[in-house]
Amino acid sequence: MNRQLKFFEAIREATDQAMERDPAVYIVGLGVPDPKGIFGTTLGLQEKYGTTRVQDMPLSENAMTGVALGSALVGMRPIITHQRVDFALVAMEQMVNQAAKWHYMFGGKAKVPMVVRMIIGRGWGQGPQHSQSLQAWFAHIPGLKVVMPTTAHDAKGLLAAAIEDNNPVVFIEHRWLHNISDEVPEEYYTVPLGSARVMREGNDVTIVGTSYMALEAVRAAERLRADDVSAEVIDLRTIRPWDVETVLGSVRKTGRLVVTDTASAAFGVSAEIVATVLECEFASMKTAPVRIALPDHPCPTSPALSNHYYPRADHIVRGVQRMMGIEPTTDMPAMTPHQKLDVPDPSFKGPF
Amino acid sequence: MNRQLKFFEAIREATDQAMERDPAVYIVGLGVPDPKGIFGTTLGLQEKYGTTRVQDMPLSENAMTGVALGSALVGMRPIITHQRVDFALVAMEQMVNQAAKWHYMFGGKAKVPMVVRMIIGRGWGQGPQHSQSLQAWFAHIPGLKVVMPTTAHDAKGLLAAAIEDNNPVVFIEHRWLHNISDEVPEEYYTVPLGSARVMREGNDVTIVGTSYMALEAVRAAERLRADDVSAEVIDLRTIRPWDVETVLGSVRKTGRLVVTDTASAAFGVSAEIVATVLECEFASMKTAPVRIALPDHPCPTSPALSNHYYPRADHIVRGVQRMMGIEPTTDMPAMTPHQKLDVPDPSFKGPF
Amino acid sequence: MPQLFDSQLHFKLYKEMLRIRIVENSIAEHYGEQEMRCPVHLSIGQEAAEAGACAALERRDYVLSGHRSHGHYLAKGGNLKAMMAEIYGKATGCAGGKGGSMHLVDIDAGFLGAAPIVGSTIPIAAGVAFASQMRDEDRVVMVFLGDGATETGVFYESVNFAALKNLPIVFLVENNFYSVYSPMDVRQKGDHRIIDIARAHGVEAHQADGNDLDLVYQISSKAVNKARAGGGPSLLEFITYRWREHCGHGYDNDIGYRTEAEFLSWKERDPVAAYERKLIARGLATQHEMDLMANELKQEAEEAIAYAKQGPWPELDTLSSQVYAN
Amino acid sequence: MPQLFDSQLHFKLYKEMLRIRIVENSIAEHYGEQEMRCPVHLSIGQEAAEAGACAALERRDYVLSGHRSHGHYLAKGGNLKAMMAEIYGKATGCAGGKGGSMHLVDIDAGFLGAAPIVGSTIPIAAGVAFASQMRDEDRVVMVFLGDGATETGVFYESVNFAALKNLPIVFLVENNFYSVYSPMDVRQKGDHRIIDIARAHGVEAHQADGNDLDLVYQISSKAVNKARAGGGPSLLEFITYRWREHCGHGYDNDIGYRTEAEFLSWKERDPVAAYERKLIARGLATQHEMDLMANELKQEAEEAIAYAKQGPWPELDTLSSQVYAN
Ligand SMILES: Cc1ncc(C[n+]2csc(CCOP(=O)(O)OP(=O)(O)O)c2C)c(N)n1
Ligand SMILES: Cc1ncc(C[n+]2csc(CCOP(=O)(O)OP(=O)(O)O)c2C)c(N)n1
Ligand SMILES: [Mg+2]
Ligand SMILES: [Mg+2]
Repeated sequence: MNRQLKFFEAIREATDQAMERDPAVYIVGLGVPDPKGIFGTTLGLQEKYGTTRVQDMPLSENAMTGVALGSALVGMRPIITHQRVDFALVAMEQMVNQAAKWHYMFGGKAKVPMVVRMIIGRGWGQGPQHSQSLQAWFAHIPGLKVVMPTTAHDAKGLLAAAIEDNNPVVFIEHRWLHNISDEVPEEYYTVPLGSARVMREGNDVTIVGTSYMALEAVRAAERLRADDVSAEVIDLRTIRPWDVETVLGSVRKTGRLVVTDTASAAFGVSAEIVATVLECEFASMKTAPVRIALPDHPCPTSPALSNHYYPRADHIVRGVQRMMGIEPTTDMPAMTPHQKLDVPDPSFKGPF
Repeated sequence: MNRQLKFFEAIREATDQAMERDPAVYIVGLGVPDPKGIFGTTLGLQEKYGTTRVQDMPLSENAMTGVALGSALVGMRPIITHQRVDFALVAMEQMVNQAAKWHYMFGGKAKVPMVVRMIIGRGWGQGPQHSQSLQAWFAHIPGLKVVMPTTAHDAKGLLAAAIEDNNPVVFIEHRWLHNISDEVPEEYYTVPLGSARVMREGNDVTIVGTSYMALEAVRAAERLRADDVSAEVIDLRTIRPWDVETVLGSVRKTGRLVVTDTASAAFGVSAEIVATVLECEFASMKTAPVRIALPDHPCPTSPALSNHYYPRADHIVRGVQRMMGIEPTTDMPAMTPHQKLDVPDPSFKGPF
Repeated sequence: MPQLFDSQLHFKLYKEMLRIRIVENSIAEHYGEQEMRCPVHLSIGQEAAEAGACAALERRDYVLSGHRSHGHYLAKGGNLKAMMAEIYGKATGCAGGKGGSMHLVDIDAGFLGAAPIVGSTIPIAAGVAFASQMRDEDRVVMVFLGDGATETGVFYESVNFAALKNLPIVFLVENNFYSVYSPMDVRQKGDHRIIDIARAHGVEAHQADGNDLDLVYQISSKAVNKARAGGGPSLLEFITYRWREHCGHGYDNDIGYRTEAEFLSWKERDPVAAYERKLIARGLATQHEMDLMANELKQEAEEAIAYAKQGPWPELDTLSSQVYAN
Repeated sequence: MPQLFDSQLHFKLYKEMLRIRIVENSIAEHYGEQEMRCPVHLSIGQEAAEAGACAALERRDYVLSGHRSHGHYLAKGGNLKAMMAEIYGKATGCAGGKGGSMHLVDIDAGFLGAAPIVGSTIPIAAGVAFASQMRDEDRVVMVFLGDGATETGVFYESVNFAALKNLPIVFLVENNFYSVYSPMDVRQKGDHRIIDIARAHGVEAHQADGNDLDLVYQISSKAVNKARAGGGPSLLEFITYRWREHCGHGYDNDIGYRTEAEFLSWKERDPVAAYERKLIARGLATQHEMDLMANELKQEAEEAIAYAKQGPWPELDTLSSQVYAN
């Protein structure tokens, strides 16, 4: 069929189809039914499903997370949305002490099928409080699942799977992916949680990426062909549980590992991937592993600074070159604020 | 002088001396002036410093964290206490979006000298919501510092240093350390944040431990002598910033790394230590690294289960033996609930 | 709702209240054996509020609670043996030993769960009520909380949401004057009344003597009936007193946060003794009948403890199971 | 507090209000150039509440704010050039470019900081007031928040704490009916009034027309004086209206969350025009004087923009500095 859909449309379609299939599914969040519809992902749903199944809410993220949880206990399947990961920080108690633990701590008597959508802001001066990437926090908590789709296809299938799942699933969307298109089947389908996607096969180095950084990894792999390096790119897709087997299998083949993540390297998801691979495949490794992720400080607002805050394909290329003892073929492009690196592509205009 | 002091007394002494030296220091927290005095750590302070500098508070941890922050902005030096890490989950927004970022995001114009004391519960059925160990969360956040003392000596010196520090410092106390004694000088002193302590020197393997697990590591090192293994034990003491140089130096010598932490291994502090060491010292490593930390599920309440939840010296010994290809000399003691492994020593009685 | 001046009802209310007293006393007696290896928060002294409020509910209604939940669990019809076994950490416990005293659950009885992070189950209860409303079910939710819990932000957020949506929920506050050892005056302004705050949100609210079993039952019944009829949420604040230490089985009037005299004045207002006097005065029960019942209940409690003690420990393979639901 | 019916005061108030209008208009005019590369939340339409409230403060007093803070920063005496440079992301900005529009600060002027996580600066402000009280200083703290922020748990927790401690703080609510595009009726029950909730906590509270500059000033002055005299906290709710889109520089009455008619009815209640009519009617200023002032202010705003544009970018080494204070 070759139907192209944008990532945000794929999210909407998955929600729509899930709501159609199961009357227990409902969606609640600040601005869900508003004219912007969470970056377009919820547009039209209230018209179709009414004001009970598609709801706005008070500015009370912690209580509303509890409300979603409570409704899930008795059979509803809530989706709760946060326009920034940062806003969800007020809801950590409900997410971590409660949602993650009710199944275990009641000996299996309770279950909490809920999806918590969170968006990672980036660019256009989102700054220190609108751009955090806290997947490592959620991944550290047994009882939660954590999903970070990269492609529109996976966004649809993973969201459908998250909604079908009988556990609390944190579904993290990177703002710079919302307008990226790819082929998305019209019919309902799921992509199983916990399986990675090999985006590109290769033999010399394994690059594991999360979310938007998986795209930068693909770009890096293309550039590395000039150095005769064949890079395998793995989009992790699910952070918890993550697809250990696919990653280990790749590393057994390549003997080299680069991990690139949208969050800080320090105590982040990339550390866990590196640690697990080195514990399990030390003998296969030809070189030290490399992490390409955010530096260890908050995100500044000025484009002159934030443009240098985010790693890009170049950094990945450099990492691989260093690891393989290759003299850099390309100079890292000097960056100036005039390059407008704080927007993903010309279709994206500030302020949001 | 050889004065012996318990860890909880050392905490109290550091607080007392800091309050005496600096009128800007005050302490607030649920139960701070009550008859139990936060496991004895605040006993007598209100009598000495009055009801303004030693305060109880409403059951409002999020706002009170903001209150501490606000007072710090204008020159106070608050200490806020939480009797469990788990309770502090309601305060993540203030800790992470605010306290950690005000210095950076205002271009250095603001500073937030505050200490947030949190206690990790363990044993006597603390269960899923009273025993979490979330140092990895705080360590992932630039702008915070994270301290986990193991000895009474360090508890005093690190708390004094944390209070002197001009940044938000998360100070995590393990409940099973409160009654452990060692030599503690009477006079005021600080132990610099960011420096590890080599608790035992050795040549064959480096065991890095945090908090209570550093003690288990010392026990393991003693047992390993029977296998002719000389283990170096490093008590990390500060988790952020951590003492990379001391750890790398040790690994350069031993070529082997075990990391043991009080939290889940998955996406935890132990992953960061392993990842950094492998990135920096891949060539020095003789074997794959090993993590000995909590399994990837919540803490159960029944002693029959929780006794098997927590790793102990045996697990560390086993890890080293496996790593070095040594046949186990000792059998892992079979555990039954009757062993009362849910209490640290006979002086410790439930329920708290 | 059964008729109030029906002698059977009186006896039923009395029995529910007495049962909590007797079970809690049994726990207190055995706790020193150090076989119940988890924190327990006894509600001796507060039984009238717990029994009276739950008696207003139907079995299909739901209850959620916090750290001090034994009484709510029992009053809602939770299985006693499963509760004891849970406190003893046994496989036969209501949560398979994973929860302990602070995490009781009995889905069949409509006791959806208790959790000890103060304030946390309040929005969860609102969510259950929200689901009930969305599905047009005929169920009411009651959530128990203490005076301390009314200081948590999530409590206010939940009250606002319940008012906004007109949810079928009753916020049931047992005000026992203390949050652990912290008295009111370090936590709330002198003239602060939680019912005023609820009313300001447009939530009907009443404050009453929580040691008066009939009164608690009457007020709770009205609130429950109103909620069931689509009349929306209520907040009920019952004034009462915890006799034993905050956590554990002993007394702690000697440690300094409250006086022995205060405790004794509340002991004189013992809800159980008061109701016994009332039943006798009104000729609704004889001392003999009440003694018989007490004996029966004591036996039931001791049987539950014996059941708990002899129950098997959870299998080791349950340690890492039930992390995720299928 | 200067005398209210002093013509200089009227003119000062007017100037502060007009200054906000003109600066915000200048930002709106230039925003389309896409050189201010950060979200901006303009407060055009709400200037009377902002100027009138801040005029009640002394310079040594403190203000904190949220995402929509330009007006508060200016009214408290924050440096205009440093604000513009901050919005342009320049090294000369008040936060060295690290903060942007949502993180203004001017310590010297007593504008301690703004942060856009809704509700978050409320307890921080309470903490500043707490410090002021602990040190027996003669300072008052004013924290600005919106109607949406009154739904956050931390707001209630802060009000409770302020009441408990009798803190020298004024909670200043600008109620503009919307939280982004969400109207009141999806967030709060119909008869819900935030002043009732504050009063239930024992906090004096008043609701008034936020577009009436003199009234705002009068009410705010009383609250500030009361706080300074040790009389404790107040909550003031000023009803007003945001003209422009929630975030950004355009108008958004067409997208469907509010009507053009509603907007126009509020535009008729323009606080600036109303005050100009009043000044003229009372003979306190002439049109000519006001025009002169507007021109001056416009020039000042454009100079600030020019200053911001030509300022240097932050040095790259500041990217990773200032993470920790020494
Ligand atoms: C968020 C949180 N903070 C602190 C605690 C510790 N704690 C346990 S019970 C309790 C007191 C609660 O008081 P109240 O709500 O009045 O209930 P009561 O114990 O009087 O029944 C506290 C502070 C907790 N469990 N959760
Ligand atoms: C905790 C949190 N949730 C959501 C948001 C997104 N957000 C930014 S401004 C805003 C609306 C705030 O409304 P109000 O307090 O009335 O202020 P106004 O914008 O009307 O001035 C929201 C929801 C946020 N910044 N923080
Ligand atoms: Mg209480
Ligand atoms: Mg508003």
